[in-house]
Amino acid sequence: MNPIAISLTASAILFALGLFAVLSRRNAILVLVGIELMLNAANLNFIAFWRWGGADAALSGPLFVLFSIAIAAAEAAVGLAIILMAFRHTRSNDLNRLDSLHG
Amino acid sequence: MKDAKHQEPAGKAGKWTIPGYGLLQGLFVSGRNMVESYYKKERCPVIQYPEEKADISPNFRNFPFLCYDGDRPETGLRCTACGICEKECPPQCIYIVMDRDENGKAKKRPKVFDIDISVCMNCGICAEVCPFDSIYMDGQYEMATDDRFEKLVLGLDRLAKSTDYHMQLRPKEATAVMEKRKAAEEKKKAAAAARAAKAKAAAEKKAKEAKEQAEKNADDAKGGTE
Amino acid sequence: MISDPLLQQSSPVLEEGSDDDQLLRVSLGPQHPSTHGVFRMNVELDGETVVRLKPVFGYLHRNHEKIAEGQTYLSSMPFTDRLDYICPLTNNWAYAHAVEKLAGIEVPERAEYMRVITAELTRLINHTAFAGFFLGDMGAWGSALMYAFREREKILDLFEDLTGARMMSNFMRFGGCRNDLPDGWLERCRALVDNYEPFLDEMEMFLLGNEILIARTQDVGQLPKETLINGGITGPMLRAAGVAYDIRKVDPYGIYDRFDFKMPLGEKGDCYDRLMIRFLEMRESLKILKQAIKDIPEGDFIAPKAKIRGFKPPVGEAYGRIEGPKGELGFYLVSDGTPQPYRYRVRPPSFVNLTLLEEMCVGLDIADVVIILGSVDIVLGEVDR
Amino acid sequence: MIPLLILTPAILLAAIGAAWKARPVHAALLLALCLSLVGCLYVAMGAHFIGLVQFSVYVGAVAILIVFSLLITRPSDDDEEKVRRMKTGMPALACSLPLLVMLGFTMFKQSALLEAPADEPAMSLKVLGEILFTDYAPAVLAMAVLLTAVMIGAALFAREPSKKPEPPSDS
Amino acid sequence: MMLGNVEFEMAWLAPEQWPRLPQHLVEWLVALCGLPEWLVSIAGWFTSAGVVVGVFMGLFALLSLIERKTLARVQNRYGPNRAGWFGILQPVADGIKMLTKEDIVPAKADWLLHLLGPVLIVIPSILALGVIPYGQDWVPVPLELGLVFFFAVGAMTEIAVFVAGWASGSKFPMLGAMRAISQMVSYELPLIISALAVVMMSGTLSLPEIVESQGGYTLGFLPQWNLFTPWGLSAGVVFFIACIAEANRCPFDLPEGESEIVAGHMTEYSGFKYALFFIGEYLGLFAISALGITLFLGGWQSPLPIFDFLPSWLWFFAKLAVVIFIFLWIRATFPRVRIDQLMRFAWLCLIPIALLSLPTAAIWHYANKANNDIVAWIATMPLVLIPWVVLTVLFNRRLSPATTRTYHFAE
Repeated sequence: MNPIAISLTASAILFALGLFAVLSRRNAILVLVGIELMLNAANLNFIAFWRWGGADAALSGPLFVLFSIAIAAAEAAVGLAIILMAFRHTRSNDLNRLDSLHG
Repeated sequence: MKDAKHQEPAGKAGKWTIPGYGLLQGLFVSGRNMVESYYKKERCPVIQYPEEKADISPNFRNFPFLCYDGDRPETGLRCTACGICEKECPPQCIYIVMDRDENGKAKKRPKVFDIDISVCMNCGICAEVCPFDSIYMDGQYEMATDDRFEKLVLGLDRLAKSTDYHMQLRPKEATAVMEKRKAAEEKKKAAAAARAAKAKAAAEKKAKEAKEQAEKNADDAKGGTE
Repeated sequence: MISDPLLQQSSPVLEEGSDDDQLLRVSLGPQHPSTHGVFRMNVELDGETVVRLKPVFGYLHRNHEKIAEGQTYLSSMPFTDRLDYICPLTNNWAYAHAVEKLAGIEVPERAEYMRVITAELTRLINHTAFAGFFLGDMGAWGSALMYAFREREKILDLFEDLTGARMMSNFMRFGGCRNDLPDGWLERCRALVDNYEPFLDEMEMFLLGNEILIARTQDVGQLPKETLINGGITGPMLRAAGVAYDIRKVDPYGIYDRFDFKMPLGEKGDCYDRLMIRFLEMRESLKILKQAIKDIPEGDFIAPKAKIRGFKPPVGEAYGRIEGPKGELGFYLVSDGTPQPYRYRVRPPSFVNLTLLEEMCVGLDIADVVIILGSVDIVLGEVDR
Repeated sequence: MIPLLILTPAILLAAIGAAWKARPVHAALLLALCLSLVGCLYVAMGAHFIGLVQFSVYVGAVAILIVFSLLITRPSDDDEEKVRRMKTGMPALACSLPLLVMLGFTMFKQSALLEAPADEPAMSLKVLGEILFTDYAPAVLAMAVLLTAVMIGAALFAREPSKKPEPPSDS
Repeated sequence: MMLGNVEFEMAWLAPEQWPRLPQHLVEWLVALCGLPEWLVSIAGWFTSAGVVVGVFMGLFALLSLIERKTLARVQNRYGPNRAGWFGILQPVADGIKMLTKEDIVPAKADWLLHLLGPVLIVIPSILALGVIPYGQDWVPVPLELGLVFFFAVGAMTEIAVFVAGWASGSKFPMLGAMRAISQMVSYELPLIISALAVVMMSGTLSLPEIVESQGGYTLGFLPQWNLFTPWGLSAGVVFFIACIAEANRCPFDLPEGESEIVAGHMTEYSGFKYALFFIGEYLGLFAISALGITLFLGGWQSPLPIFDFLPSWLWFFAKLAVVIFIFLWIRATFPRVRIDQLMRFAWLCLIPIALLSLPTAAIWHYANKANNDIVAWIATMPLVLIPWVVLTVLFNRRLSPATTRTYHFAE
């Protein structure tokens, strides 16, 4: 097995784990954990393709990852802020309880 | 109460301050204290205890002791076991048993005189209330031991200290007490002499009366027989 | 949700309300670095903000009042030293003052001056140490405390020479003081008083302009005047809020009406004013001390008729109060003619001043609670008695 | 190759923990571990800068944020989470397993991927910076705007309604 | 297999090379034994790392004593002076005490994380110390991305503090951990932004190159350190304040604010784990001060050209001593700030000033390109002074300084 296959497999499993976490968790913050896992699976692919996918003078792989990381940070910040807002309303961060549009 | 109010600014500087000025002032004070602590005794007044010792004031009081006259505590103890100190002692750390002879008659001498100095709070009230100038406050302070019952409950053997010790410890107080006692002694002696004279006179009188009585009796007897 | 059974048990308030699950219940004390002894506060926090605060007293209860009712009047004197152990001489005076009122004893002139001198020195000790403790509560690493103690030691040296003990002085007697001033004591006292101003200048330079201290203390722990008066608050804490109430002025005892001194008053009554008022009061105390040292007459240090042994006041009751460094310190005595008081009650300023703690703290940070407690200036020996 | 073989199992184990652990704080900490290992993997692959950025952003900011919000919201008990997992776990598994199979299938169908690896490409920081601020300048600008907006927005969202009472007005 | 071959050189004995002497000697000895080349270099790496760790552990022991002595002197005391000559053995005594104390793990604690907390605090500090240029020829790991590495590794400390606080399963540690996280996250920003100004000016992330860019003297005696430029002054002050907060030192020692939350995240620790926190704290202090020296105080550059004959690493450690002394001095003087003030200070005061130092640096750069120092100073000084003017106004408006409150006196 060559390295790219290994990293792609790992990335696929990571993505599936992230999806599993997103679907199975009921705590909103832990859903965010799953989302981070999925994002990282994608990033891992970018780096792996850059590394073993042939010459890439434009460095588009790492740059994409850079932007992706920045967006992930923004997403986490906004997501957590929203979760905190919702938490203040419902006194819980259980997604099942966040089913009505008015607080 | 008049309500004459007037305003007075508390600080010395002008009205506006630059943020950080107060912090720099603080740093200046602490820095000066640090530097001066190296060469000014006043800025480093620490006394490194076991090697150096602070000057203890002669008035310093710690735990009580019992005074005795003469050389031997067995005989010279001033304490009469009256129990006033025992009663007045706020934490009740004094325990006295009067010495009694075979007939149960009080000997005016303590058989047991214990002070539990782990309870004693050094207030000095015992010394103040003692009418016999017997109990005084000691100035010794290095008394730490490892045995609470054997070594911190002082018995007569460790409490009794000579008048010389008292004189050395607090010369002023001891001299005053000495003079007072001497005066009292003399007064007592004089009183005793007076009493002796009086007793003598009384005895003489009694003897005289007895003699007279005897004479009278003899006369009566004489008359009776007649 | 409450995990600590003790917490649950000691403050029933904690159980009410269902949306309080998110509050963090913390027991500050009895073992905590900044509760000035063994004081305890059951605090409910929302984040770091105090929502409720319940003080728990009594960890240092020593049954002082009941013990005093089983003892002679004199025997209680050394126990008063241990009420507010920072300033024993004012405690002595308050008790002696009450007993003198009860028995109608006159105090000789010299003894009054001696009392004023020792009491004002005690005020210096208390306020200086307060500044140190206060900064300690604020997290300064003890420098202010050490400077305060450096000067306090000098006053304690004087006390040791005068009373025989540095802290547990047991000095006042009914009708005067226990002993006369030792030789040269007044000169030493004068030198100390003269050297105290530079120290105060240094302390003020060290503390009062400090921006961090200003930010920490200003607008923290202030209450309306009415609340303070209703709560029975006395002492520097009340004067910091601008209420002119000082027993030395409003109900002069001893010979305080002879001295020229002023009563500093604050504006807002926050922690900063409380600190500042104490600094200003120390300057006033120095003024009193200078006058007293100058004017002290020769004479008896105790009334010649005063009885040490077998003291029995007439039947009656009396409340003697003085302005202690922490506030109004009063002793209430009822005599039934026996050598023991029938009723003996202390009005401790620390305890009364502490009663408004929750009102001062709610809505502020946990860090503010600590400095507010410090600014009240309590001594647990007096709070719990 | 060796770092890859060591790191990928570790990453996957940490990820399994992050997805499975009942205790929320454990899950968050395992996420931090997983992400930092991914960062190590980037460094091992030669993308040093990306690895360090991953480390400081994910471990230093995202994981901390998650952990901090966990602390603030104080999540429900572990038992509750476990009970619910029985209800939601199976459907989740039913969704994610087919995805995994599909991904694997597509991946191994691309036989080109299974060829020998290319040489290690060079990544100089200077070049990266130059490309970032020339070719990708609009993207950088957009990112800057986004991040600023996010910072302000998150601060507004998360702002606590002011609870401190006004200092008593005392005349 | 290639055998190692290292010749002994007399140049190793020059004072400049002393810190690397052990590494050279080990390499030489290993090569003498006829071991392969890769083993020689591994031995060299380990020795080099060992020197750094050894030097800083020694400095840690020394600092723990000097800190107590300095604080004691500020407080008019002597400080520890019983163990050995002038208390020199006090760290040893402390170590023995710490090692022999019982290690208590609370019943509610998560034992694994409880153990990991202190360990995780020490590791990043040691790692961060590896990339600092201590001397002209003494850079343990000359990383191209040194600065990024430093901050990336530093990010681990936050997690470690959280782990320690959370795993204790108690309330004060939890409060301490929350304080620590919010403080460190807030102060990392000004720290990085002010470092960014330096990166901008020297155009590199490599720490040795940053130091070299500060070489040279204006007018032959004024060192061209970053601190002595307008942008460097404002960035340097911000960096210093943020440094204090990152290292959890007074007046920003809220996470362990002992008068409020007992000891913060360390409350439930005892014995050697507790000692590890101190090691981590002091090593972190060294690391962050070393970074500050590297960025703003010219690293190993000597302050005056006539002192160039002294070995460069000596200058570095002299500067370290001065910076650490200032830390101690501040600790002995200031009270602690409150958490909301701390956050407000970071977000409303430090970050704007740090951000302002970036345009200042840019202006300085272009003005200096025109080779006109005076114009550069005139152009940049307003930008440096504006924050202080604004601060003065705000401070005097918001709070009444000691000088403006009025107190009445009643007769």
